[in-house]
Amino acid sequence: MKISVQREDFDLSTETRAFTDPRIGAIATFVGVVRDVPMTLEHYAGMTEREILKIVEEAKVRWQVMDCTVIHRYGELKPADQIVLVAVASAHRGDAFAACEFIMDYLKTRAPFWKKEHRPEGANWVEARAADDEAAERWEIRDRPRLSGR
Amino acid sequence: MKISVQREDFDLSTETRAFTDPRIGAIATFVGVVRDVPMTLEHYAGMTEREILKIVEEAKVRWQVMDCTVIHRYGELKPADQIVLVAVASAHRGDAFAACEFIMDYLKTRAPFWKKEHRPEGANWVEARAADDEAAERWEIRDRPRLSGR
Amino acid sequence: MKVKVLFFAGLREQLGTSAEEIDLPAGVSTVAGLRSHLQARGGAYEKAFAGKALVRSAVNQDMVPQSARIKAGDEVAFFPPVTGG
Amino acid sequence: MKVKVLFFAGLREQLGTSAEEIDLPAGVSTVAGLRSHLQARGGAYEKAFAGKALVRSAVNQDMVPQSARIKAGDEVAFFPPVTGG
Repeated sequence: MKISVQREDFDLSTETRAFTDPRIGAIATFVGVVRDVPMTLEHYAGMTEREILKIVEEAKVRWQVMDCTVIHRYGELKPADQIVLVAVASAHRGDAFAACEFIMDYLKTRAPFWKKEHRPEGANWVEARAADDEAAERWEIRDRPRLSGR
Repeated sequence: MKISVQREDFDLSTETRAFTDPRIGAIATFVGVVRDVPMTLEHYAGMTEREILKIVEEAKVRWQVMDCTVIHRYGELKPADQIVLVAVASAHRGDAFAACEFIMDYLKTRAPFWKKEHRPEGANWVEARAADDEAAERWEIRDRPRLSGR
Repeated sequence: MKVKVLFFAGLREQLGTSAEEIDLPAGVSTVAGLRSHLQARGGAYEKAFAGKALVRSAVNQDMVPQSARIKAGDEVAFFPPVTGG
Repeated sequence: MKVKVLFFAGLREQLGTSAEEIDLPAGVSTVAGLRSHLQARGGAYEKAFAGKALVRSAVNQDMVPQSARIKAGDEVAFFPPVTGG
């Protein structure tokens, strides 16, 4: 398992090639990419790694995860730059896909990163999206009885 | 969009780096890997490409897919070899994940490939798994009214 | 009428052939009919086509049900349930 | 008691500071208490902590609710809702 918060770019193949457990049959990955606006990514050094570790540990409780790599960049990023990588290796594809999507959803809502967009008309901190909270919350719903009142 | 049925191995990063649409914000990928048993993958040349194309076109109707690559190998494969790659690029992660998983599920049940495992005690054709049919069928259910009797 | 018939994977091995040109007797106009025609050859063919569930078919590279019609020049394929991915 | 207080992103910019050591008056023992203490400074602090929903907090690098207790030596962080990934 590898968790890294770094300025440097990463290479997807290099990361997945590091998964060497012979029981691995499925590797699901996600890469987030900067769209049209240059940005600065600030983070809370120390807490970021802790929070990502907690999310990964939670995924390992729920699904069969044989190996996992999460890389999140910070600093100055320009359009088409890679921002984040989540790669999950498992015996079966269902576990790999679910754990990968779960980790991404929680990264979005729990890992202490903040994006500042640099547009021609000025710089602005990106506002949190309600859709991201909902994406994370659906994982709770699956495990809890619907009648619990939440 | 790229669909390839080939003997040769592939490189994940090389494939995702070919996604250059500036609107892309999310890339979900899946790589299937040979576990512990060497195998031979037979396929129905011609039909394979057609069938994969149909599956990809179906995914593009359902989700926002900005680019997509599917590579499926055939021939002799040994443990830890890559078998299949599905990579989907979209503006948002929800679309990228869903389309990628959808394509994989249908590849498993519709693309004309057959695995023959070479074990010490002899060679055997792998039998189709009911779980794979179920994985593909759940995509139907989502789009159809529950009361339709199917 | 003549059709091209293909066999794949376990079915190909059981029959010992991957492709043949078949001149069908009048009255055979569906995949199911072609199947019965092949089965009537007996031996490996009889065995291979006995279990209905285990043979899938395609006409001109499109997956079809047994009831699908076939016409002269068609490429008809028989194979076990697929196991790729 | 002394605590280390950190500010991030928009909050850091609004306050013009990223970290300070604060000696808390007796009676301040929760994150909410620390918030009120900061808010009482007026000016940028008053403004920054006015909207309850827009400030999140962590104690010793664990996300916590406003009711969380703090003790001497703690690292308390305030920041807007996160937007990484």
